[in-house]
Amino acid sequence: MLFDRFDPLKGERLEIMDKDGRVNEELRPDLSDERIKELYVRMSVMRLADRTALNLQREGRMGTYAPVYGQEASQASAAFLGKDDWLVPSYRESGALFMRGVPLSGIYRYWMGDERGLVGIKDLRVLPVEVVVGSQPLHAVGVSWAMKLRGIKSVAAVYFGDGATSEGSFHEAMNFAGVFDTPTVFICQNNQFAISVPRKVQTRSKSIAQKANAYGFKGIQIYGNDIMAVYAAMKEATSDAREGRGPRLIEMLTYRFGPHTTADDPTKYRDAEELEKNKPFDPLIRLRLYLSSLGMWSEEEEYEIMDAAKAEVEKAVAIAESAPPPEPSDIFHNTWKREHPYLKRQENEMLALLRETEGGAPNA
Amino acid sequence: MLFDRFDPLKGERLEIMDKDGRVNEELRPDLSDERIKELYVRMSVMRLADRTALNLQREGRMGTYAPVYGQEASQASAAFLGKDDWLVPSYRESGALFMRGVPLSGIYRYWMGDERGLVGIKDLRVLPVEVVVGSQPLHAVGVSWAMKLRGIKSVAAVYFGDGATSEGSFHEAMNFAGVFDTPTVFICQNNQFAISVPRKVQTRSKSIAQKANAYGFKGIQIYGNDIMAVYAAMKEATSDAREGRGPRLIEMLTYRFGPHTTADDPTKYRDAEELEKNKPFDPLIRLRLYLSSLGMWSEEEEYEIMDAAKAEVEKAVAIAESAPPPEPSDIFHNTWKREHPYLKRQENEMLALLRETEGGAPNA
Amino acid sequence: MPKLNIVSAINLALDREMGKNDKVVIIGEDVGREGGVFRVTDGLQGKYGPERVIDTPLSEGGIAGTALGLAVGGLVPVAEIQFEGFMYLALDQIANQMARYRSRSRGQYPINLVLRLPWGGGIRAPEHHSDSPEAVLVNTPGITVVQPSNPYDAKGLMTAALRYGDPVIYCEPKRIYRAIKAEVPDEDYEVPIGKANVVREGTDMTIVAWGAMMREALKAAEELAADGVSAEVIDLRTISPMDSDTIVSSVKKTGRLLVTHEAPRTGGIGAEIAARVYEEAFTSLLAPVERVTGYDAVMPLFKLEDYYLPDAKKIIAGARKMMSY
Amino acid sequence: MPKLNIVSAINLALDREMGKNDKVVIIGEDVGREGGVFRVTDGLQGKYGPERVIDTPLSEGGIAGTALGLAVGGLVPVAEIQFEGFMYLALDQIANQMARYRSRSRGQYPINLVLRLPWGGGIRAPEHHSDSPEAVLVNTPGITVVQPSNPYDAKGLMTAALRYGDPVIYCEPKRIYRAIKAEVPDEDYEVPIGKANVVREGTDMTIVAWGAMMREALKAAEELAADGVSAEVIDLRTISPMDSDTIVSSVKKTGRLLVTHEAPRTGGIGAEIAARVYEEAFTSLLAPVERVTGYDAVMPLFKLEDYYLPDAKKIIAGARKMMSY
Ligand SMILES: Cc1ncc(C[n+]2csc(CCOP(=O)(O)OP(=O)(O)O)c2C)c(N)n1
Ligand SMILES: Cc1ncc(C[n+]2csc(CCOP(=O)(O)OP(=O)(O)O)c2C)c(N)n1
Ligand SMILES: [Mg+2]
Ligand SMILES: [Mg+2]
Repeated sequence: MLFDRFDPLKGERLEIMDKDGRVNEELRPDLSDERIKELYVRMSVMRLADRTALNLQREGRMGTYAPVYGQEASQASAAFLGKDDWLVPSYRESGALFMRGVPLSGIYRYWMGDERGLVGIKDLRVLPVEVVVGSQPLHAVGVSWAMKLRGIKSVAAVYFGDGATSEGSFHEAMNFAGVFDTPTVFICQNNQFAISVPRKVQTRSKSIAQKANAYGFKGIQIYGNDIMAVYAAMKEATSDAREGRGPRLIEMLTYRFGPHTTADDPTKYRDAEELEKNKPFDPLIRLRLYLSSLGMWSEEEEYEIMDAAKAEVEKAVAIAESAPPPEPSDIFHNTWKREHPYLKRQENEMLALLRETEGGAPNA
Repeated sequence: MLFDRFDPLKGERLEIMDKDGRVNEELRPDLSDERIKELYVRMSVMRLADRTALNLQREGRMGTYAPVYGQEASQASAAFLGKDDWLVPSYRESGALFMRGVPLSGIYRYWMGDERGLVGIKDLRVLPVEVVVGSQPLHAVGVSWAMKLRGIKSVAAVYFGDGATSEGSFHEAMNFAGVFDTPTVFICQNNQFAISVPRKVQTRSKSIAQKANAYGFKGIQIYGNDIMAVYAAMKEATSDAREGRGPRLIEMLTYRFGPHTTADDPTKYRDAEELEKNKPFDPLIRLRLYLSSLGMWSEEEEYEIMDAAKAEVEKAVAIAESAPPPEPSDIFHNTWKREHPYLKRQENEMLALLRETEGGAPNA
Repeated sequence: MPKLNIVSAINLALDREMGKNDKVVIIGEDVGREGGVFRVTDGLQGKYGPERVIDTPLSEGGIAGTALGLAVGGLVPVAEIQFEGFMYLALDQIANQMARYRSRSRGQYPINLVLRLPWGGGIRAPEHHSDSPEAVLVNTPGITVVQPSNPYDAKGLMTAALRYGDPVIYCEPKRIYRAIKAEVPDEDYEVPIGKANVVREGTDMTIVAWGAMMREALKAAEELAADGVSAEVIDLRTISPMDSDTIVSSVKKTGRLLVTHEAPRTGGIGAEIAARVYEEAFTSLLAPVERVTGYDAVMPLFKLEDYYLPDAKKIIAGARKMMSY
Repeated sequence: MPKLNIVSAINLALDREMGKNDKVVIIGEDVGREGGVFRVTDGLQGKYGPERVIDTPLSEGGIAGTALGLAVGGLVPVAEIQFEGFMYLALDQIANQMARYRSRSRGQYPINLVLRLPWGGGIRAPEHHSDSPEAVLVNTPGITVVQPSNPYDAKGLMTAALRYGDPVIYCEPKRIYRAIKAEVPDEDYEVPIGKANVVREGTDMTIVAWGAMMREALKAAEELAADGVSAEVIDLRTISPMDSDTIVSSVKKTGRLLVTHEAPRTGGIGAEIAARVYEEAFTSLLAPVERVTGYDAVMPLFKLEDYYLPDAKKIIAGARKMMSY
């Protein structure tokens, strides 16, 4: 009953494994050390994959990309969803998608400007990447409401940032979830920034977790860099929601180490010191310290982990980059189910021009 | 410090004068009995004016109208604003406008389908009637923010219903008010219904007042049919806001005795019993009982009050109905500040047609 | 065959489809116990229960956004926005979400839903209750927009919309909700989405209208006939993607085109129809296309509403202007 | 005279007006310390303080709605919506509120504000960052919409907008934010709102464009000239209410009209311009109006963006088609 015990209105928050890898035994969840090790390895791959995306963008091989650096433990929450649960991401969930099993190559391909990168997500019950801040919580409420109405035990977990909580659509989603008691888990990764705007300018409430109270359900604030807290909160929230005990809000306190996106220069608005002050809270460091205290991690092993990660990531890059580019005609075939004559004429117009000009994309 | 003493999170609410006209002396505000008498008289006129509007609509002399029957004490809150304060109404604030000094004839004229009914409201710092549910709280935040930025001590009081709290724009307004600490007083008249939808379907939170907590400022739930509670809460809220202690939310619990609007048939969704059960809580009855216990009210006096009210209301109807109808050309002169050639051509087109067809409105 | 008005025809379509397909659910403000402020969903909650006909909180964004989610979750939501003027509050969900979900997911998540919106002026209603904001939808690829002008089409278009496989905005001409009664078959039929309907044949000009303006167009055509002018009248029915081919064929025959709609002239659908007809029937046109529309001004409160709205008289004036060009 | 790009020109206009008029305040996401994601408000918070250049919570409705309130309260807000695709979230406040406030209050509450929106495609951005949703605004009486195509106009239109007295949507062609440098006078001047600009004279056809498409139009005109086709190029500048008279005069001279815009063809501004020109220059037209536009499909992610967007090549193809009609 973590949600009752840690009352955000009283300023309480859940932390189980601290930054030095020490565990509060009383709160320790049923997460085996093997599983933790495994999570550490996947989170390490996630970090490398993320850094690689940044580099690809810098080299002009990828478009704008929103890194997850620093938020790996929060993103790993996706690993704690059931097979039948739904994952509803924003643009900053490459790590969550990766943990859910979306191929890295597909994620890359999407950010390389090709919608087809995400083909296959339906089988994983993952919804498409949402770019409009705050619009996807309503989809999560809707899909989980459908599950409830259809008598299917399945939860929708929706990811969004601290900034998203200022949008009207966040409010509407929370309110519908409360009224219809939908099995929705709202996951706010509070990474302290919405681009340049700090958390305290987003809202004057002390926590984001306490906002759940305004909708008649429970919220909890946890340290989102602590994978044990993430696991424990996810477990309780998903089982509460799944069993009809209502929606839940989890505020995961974390910190965005990187830029907002590759298009952003955080030195413009963030002091170097602030960043440095947060670095010791890195979600991977504490895992390393914990595992190493158990003799389950060493510098040498780290090299092996990184080598394997590198191979995995490089392969994904290769797959993504060798995918054939979409046909220009694709523009015309994905908007409507049916063919429409006036659009068909536009397609023919474009194809005729391409033939005339020998196929090159006009501005390419 | 009523806002601290009555904590909506603990289910507390403020009532000072109960339905039998008995006053909790400990909480009695500095409202003289003469002032109360005066308020009683104005609220009686308000009620008659309201019923008259309904009748006018039934006779085809007015358009759709949203009555305030049952909400007279909440509406009278407008009387407790300062001269320099702003009043930001929804469509159900005919009573509040009346208390503010907007001529009844103008209010009627507006609901008779003529925008010019509201000419003059600017001098009273009243904003136009807002029909889109939930859109005006942002205007109130904006105008009070302007006051704050300009260093003017002035509060904006915004009126809306329980249903309005479900709109995203309500959330956005509350959130901006919290972040920028604007001198805004949010007044929710919780009349238990949004057309047919009962309060419990609007939101699952126990009170609306407690929602203020999600935005980092204070809210209070009061009995909105108790003019003393209305006065006390308004006094504290406006002085807090005016003095820079932040925005405030007042939830006024009341009950809509009438239909939603003249277009509505409440028997479709509301039991007669429920209505009957609420009738004893009438805001005027308790005032009558209170004043009569002081010897300040009698049946005979009531006749006098009603005669004067009738004269006042009839005069307003006469003024409204004798106002000349707007010129058809008015359509073209109120949208933009400047004249635009293409619109001018449309005006000429219409005028030519009117001349041809001898002036009758096409469908009139 | 029973004679029904538009309200009852839509109700019947919903009722029949709900009986056939238990995935169909209705959500919106006041749609349940109240049966909708216009009574379009009257009786359906009683028949199908509060789990299939669901009153929601007062939030257009919430209604549209959860409808999308419900569709992703395998249901077929029929969501009501109470008046067209409040569509803007749901427009992110309509234009940025529903319209793009097929494309964004490369077809993995088709969104099969219907968004119902009472539409248009002429009922002496308050501000925002009399608008015709279809232009924004027409410039939004991925959204299908229909509007019936009579009870038969109302049922058939709704039935088709419920099975369409793409999000359909179903605009309901509230001015004629109860004004027309017509025979409406109880059995299953669809009025095809994407097809305009030549309602009256003629040789001198083509009049295109939809929704409540159809009544005015037909009235005008009759008066014109008395004057010896033969007008062909086309009911657009599907506003987007529109069937301009039917219009173009007609104009090739008649040589003149008048389009009428309640929305402001500038940027209205009349412009699009005109542009397409010029593109494809340039040499057939004997006079410029005439647009008989709402004016480029804020729709006034109802004292002036009748002056603002186009009607048969204005159509006739426009028609005469074309004939004497 | 200093040579500035569009970003700096807008910044200069804001700076100068803020210096002159202490009622001008800037609000929006990241407009303060960050100076805007495109740096349009760079340095202004440092100069005028955090009470005049204000970072807001992430809420487009909140920004637009409080901007209206600030205007009622006597300030002149310049509010930024970070990308055009998020305008829908503010559309109730734009179309139902700002556009109608003058009419609703019969002139008692004019709304003097500027809403800035980076506009259009071509920057390889994520979804929703490349759209051109101007059509909805053009069908909304009461809203004034401008879009500069060069640094000089950028400053002059902004200065005019800040003093206009009605709400002005100021669309910023983000593709050419930094692509063009030109001389921009430091002194006070206004580019008149409501006036199109004949940028290049010609005799064979008229090309109408605005914003980033102006560059393509001019490129096309040059290539066409080499081919012996003389194109007159008009920069619309004010999209609503538009100056069709300038276009009509031009077409009366040239006999042909091509309109180009990034938004989808159907229901786009090209249709309106075509409809008006036919209304007023019917007999002058030698060929149907050609629309070179985005397609009626969801704007694809950037791998196909260049195929989707209109450009000089497509304009030339359209022009040739007209010439050989
Ligand atoms: C509705 C909307 N407004 C603005 C933007 C531009 N934008 C993209 S991300 C972002 C900040 C989001 O902050 P937050 O919700 O905290 O998520 P984070 O990026 O920190 O993960 C902004 C303003 C957008 N994508 N959508
Ligand atoms: C945005 C919007 N949606 C729907 C409506 C139609 N409508 C008018 S009043 C109303 C109910 C409002 O309920 P509440 O906020 O409780 O105020 P009340 O009418 O009870 O005073 C509805 C749904 C509207 N005017 N605006
Ligand atoms: Mg954030
Ligand atoms: Mg209510």
